[in-house]
Amino acid sequence: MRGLKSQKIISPKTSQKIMNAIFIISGIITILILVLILGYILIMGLPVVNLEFIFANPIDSGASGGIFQMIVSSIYVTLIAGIVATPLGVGAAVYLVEYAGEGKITKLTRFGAETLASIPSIVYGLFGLAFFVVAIGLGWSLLSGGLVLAIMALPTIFQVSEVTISSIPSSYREGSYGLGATKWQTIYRVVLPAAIPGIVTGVILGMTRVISEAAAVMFAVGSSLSMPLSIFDPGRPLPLHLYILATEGISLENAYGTAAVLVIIVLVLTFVSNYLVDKYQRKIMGR
Amino acid sequence: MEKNRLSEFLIEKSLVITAIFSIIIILLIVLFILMEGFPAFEDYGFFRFLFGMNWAPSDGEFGVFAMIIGSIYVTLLSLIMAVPLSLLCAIFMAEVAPNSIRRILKPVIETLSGIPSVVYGFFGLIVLVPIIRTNFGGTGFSMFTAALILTVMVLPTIITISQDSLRAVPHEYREASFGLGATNWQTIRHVIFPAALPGIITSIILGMGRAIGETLAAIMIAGNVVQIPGSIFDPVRTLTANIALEMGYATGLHYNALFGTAIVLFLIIIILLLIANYIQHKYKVDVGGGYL
Amino acid sequence: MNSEFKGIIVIAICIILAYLFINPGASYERIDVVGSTSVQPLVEKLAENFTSSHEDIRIYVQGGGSGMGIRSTKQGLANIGMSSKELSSTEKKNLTEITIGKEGIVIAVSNQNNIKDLSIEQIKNIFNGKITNWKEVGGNDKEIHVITREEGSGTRSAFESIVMDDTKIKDSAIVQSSTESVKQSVASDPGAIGFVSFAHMNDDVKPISVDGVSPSEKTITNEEYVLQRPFIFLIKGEPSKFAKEFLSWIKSPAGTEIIKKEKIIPVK
Amino acid sequence: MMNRIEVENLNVYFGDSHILKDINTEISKNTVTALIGPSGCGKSTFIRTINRMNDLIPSFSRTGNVYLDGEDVYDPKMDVVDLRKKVGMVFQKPNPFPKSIYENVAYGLKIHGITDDDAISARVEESLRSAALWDEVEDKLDNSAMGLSGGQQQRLCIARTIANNPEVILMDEPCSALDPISTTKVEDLIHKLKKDYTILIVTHNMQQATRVSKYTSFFLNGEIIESNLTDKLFVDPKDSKTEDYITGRFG
Repeated sequence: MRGLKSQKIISPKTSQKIMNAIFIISGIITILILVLILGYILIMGLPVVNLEFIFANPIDSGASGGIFQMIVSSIYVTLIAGIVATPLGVGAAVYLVEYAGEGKITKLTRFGAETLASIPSIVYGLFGLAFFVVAIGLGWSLLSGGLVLAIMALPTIFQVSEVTISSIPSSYREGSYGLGATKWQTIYRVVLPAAIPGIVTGVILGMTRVISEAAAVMFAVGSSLSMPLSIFDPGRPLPLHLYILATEGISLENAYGTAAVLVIIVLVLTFVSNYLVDKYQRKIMGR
Repeated sequence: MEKNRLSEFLIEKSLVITAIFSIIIILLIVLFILMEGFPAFEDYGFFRFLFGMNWAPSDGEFGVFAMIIGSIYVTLLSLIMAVPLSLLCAIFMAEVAPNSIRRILKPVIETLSGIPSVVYGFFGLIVLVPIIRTNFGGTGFSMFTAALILTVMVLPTIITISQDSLRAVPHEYREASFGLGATNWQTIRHVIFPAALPGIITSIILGMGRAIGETLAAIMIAGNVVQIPGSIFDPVRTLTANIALEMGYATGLHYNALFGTAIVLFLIIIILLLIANYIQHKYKVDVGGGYL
Repeated sequence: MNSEFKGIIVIAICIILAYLFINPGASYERIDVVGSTSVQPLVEKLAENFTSSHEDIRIYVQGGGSGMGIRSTKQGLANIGMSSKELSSTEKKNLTEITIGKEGIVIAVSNQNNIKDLSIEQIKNIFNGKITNWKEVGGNDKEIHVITREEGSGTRSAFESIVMDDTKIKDSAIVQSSTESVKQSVASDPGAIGFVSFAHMNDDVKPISVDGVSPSEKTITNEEYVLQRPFIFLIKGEPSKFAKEFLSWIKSPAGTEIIKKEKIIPVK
Repeated sequence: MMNRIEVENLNVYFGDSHILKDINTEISKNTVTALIGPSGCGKSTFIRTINRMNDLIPSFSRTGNVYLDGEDVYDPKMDVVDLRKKVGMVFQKPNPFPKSIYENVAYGLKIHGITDDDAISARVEESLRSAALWDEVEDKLDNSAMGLSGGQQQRLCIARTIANNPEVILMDEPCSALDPISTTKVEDLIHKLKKDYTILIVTHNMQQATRVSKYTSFFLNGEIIESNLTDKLFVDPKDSKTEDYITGRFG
């Protein structure tokens, strides 16, 4: 076994140092840009945010007073999206992984989810208006807005659930079948409980994705200022309130304040879902 | 046992329906947009609509060609800037950054894809536009400014998903490569990056989808001038901006023409998705039988 | 915590959630007002005051633009439509119009611009592209950047009908989708010129007097300042009892007081 | 017999758990040394300390020294890349790269800068022959390595390691995931390799230890209880704990 000499001009060691430096520099630049934007919002927005701003009702169309109605609208709309999209997304994922395998339906559903995920939110806005508000006759209401957001959250919940369920080791299923359990019993008693943390993460990610949507709900949710009493009343979720305050020049400070509140909600949701993913992965991988 | 087999059958069928639901919704969306948009093609003529250069609703001109070019230019320009930067950052986060930093940075970056686009729009309008105007002349509203903001908006999407697919590469490959005396960079270049390529391509597709679908931010800083831009510093109008801009005021044929714009946008996205799926299929690592 | 106990809790939560979501709340009369985003802030304040003295009525005001207001009223989705532009003959068909106020449109430039006055003719030639440099109208040597609103916006159509007569706004004009973004664009560019509604004016930008007449409540009321546009309510057929009550209240002293406070000129 | 590897009072910790305690041993050149002991006794950690694979684990820390041909492996001046070039490793679960068979074996050569294709393909053939895999893959070198059976994949990993021309080969329970036929193929291979390489093999299988190794060390709870010629250790073990283990009374 005679040794062969390296003909490369730059030795692997130096190229390693160079590339390492490039990664670190580009990493820092990108993160600086992104944190700059986050800082811009929080610096411009936080002075306005205090307990009174969060729990008071808006006065003269949002120029002063708080944004309590908007937070309630956002919660309503996001919850509707979660409640409607979760069974659909998880059901589709269960069917694809457990029943369909690599059939035609699987390819079609995956392509369907991918397309849904890349439809621009303005097109969702038009559809929301034309379908939920007019055709089904739900009118301008939190329900119409919530249903539009449910469709937007569906691909995320579906894709994360599909990955989670397919990563459940098949030895779990064989164990259950071995004891004479039917397919659905196996799924219901073994697969789903094991996949719950992953699915919950998917639902949170889905909700985070839709909570900051303005264009999609613009024409469906009615953007009224008063406190919505039920899902059939119109409301004004936070991003839409932010859009109106900013573009109608009602109050730029309150607009940034609303943005800051929204960013904080998204930050909390994201940290929670990341924590869940870490805990869940460590449990599965036993790393 | 009869009851059991029946309930199994019912459950399976109901699950099929949930699976096909996403396809049903897409058909519904396409149906509604086609219904509202089709009159525009009928009265105004599909090719005249698609390749018409002049968009002036008040005197009945509905050519969207300039906007198609606008949308594609802005999206490509933003991807050219966003993809290299985000992949380098994704590799930094997945392979180079220590665990403690990664655990804090990852959620922060994910949060950024949750920021409403209106905020990016105003950030662009108040901060970027004046800078571009003073340094590059013109009005500051331009394809380049819009592409810059889209780059920043697309970074989190690409970084997060590429980083996940890099970290999903089985640890054994890393160990095997290190075991042969490969440096960290060689391991990334020859083993980890190729193995994570399908995931990375998906992240670029999603980033592209987000860029071409962006509306509220684009309206504020692209200038919305209906023209095929000469230089990257000329103002431009994207398809999405056109819809959002005039939807509030459109009536009659103008209203249908806006839905026609939505159909064109939809077609472009479907074509891009098909191309991307084809590439992903070609690059898919054929993990055959074997043990791994 | 055995499973029955957990089951009961889950069911209890569902019931509470369901009640919270579905209950229709106090029985009340609902009025939907839809339309122009520039009229929306004024009508929201009017609704705020009106509903505080009329507990049984809830008024939901939302934007979407004049076209949306016209379309929704025709489809019967909205009780009252809002428009900030004169309606064309087709748009007017079987809709009754009630003008509730008039708003001035101010020609605005950056505070660093030394121009104080422009004639209608000069403004027309700037916006249609004949005049391209500020020195042609007595300003310093700087390229003019025209900022306009999108096609169909009430402010723009009023501006076009009064100032542009037969000529068109030049194609290379920058289009902004709202009053605020026009104002921000003009404020940050010394060479820019744009039009902003009177109610939104603040010292970020400098108003220009037109043919010597500077915009103020007085000059708009007595129509000495020519650049103004109407705020119109649209009703289809016979308005409901509560809608009529709201409309008459707007014309009452209380209503006109609020309209004045919002720098809009009430119309009898 | 000159010593290839010397280990002086080596202690290894993961976080605060003490995995290896005061290890002192020598591994002589061109011999096969088996490391046996119950699972979790630290034998895998021991061989991963030699080629510093444990450096990948953040909570790893150690005291004491490991000398390869007289050089201290953990000396900061020692370049990890050169170390791992000299000390190849075969893992418990076969881990070929998701590349073709040819690419897998050529990988080590390419990353160390060898670009001459003929030299590479010659070395690839040489390595596959010495890994007793050439006849089975000769006509499908461009197929994906994933398509091979478990035994073939493990021999491919061995070929890939040999291609790097190492001096030492560490094997971490190489046959625990293989069927008996593939196991005998790997064992025959080890017999062929021992004239050129110093081999350390971690195994649960005591018969395997007797078949392939000249020396054997018995690990228990992070300590070496006894090291000796394989025949001696299995025929008359000095320490009672060794005797209990090899007679299968526990572990």
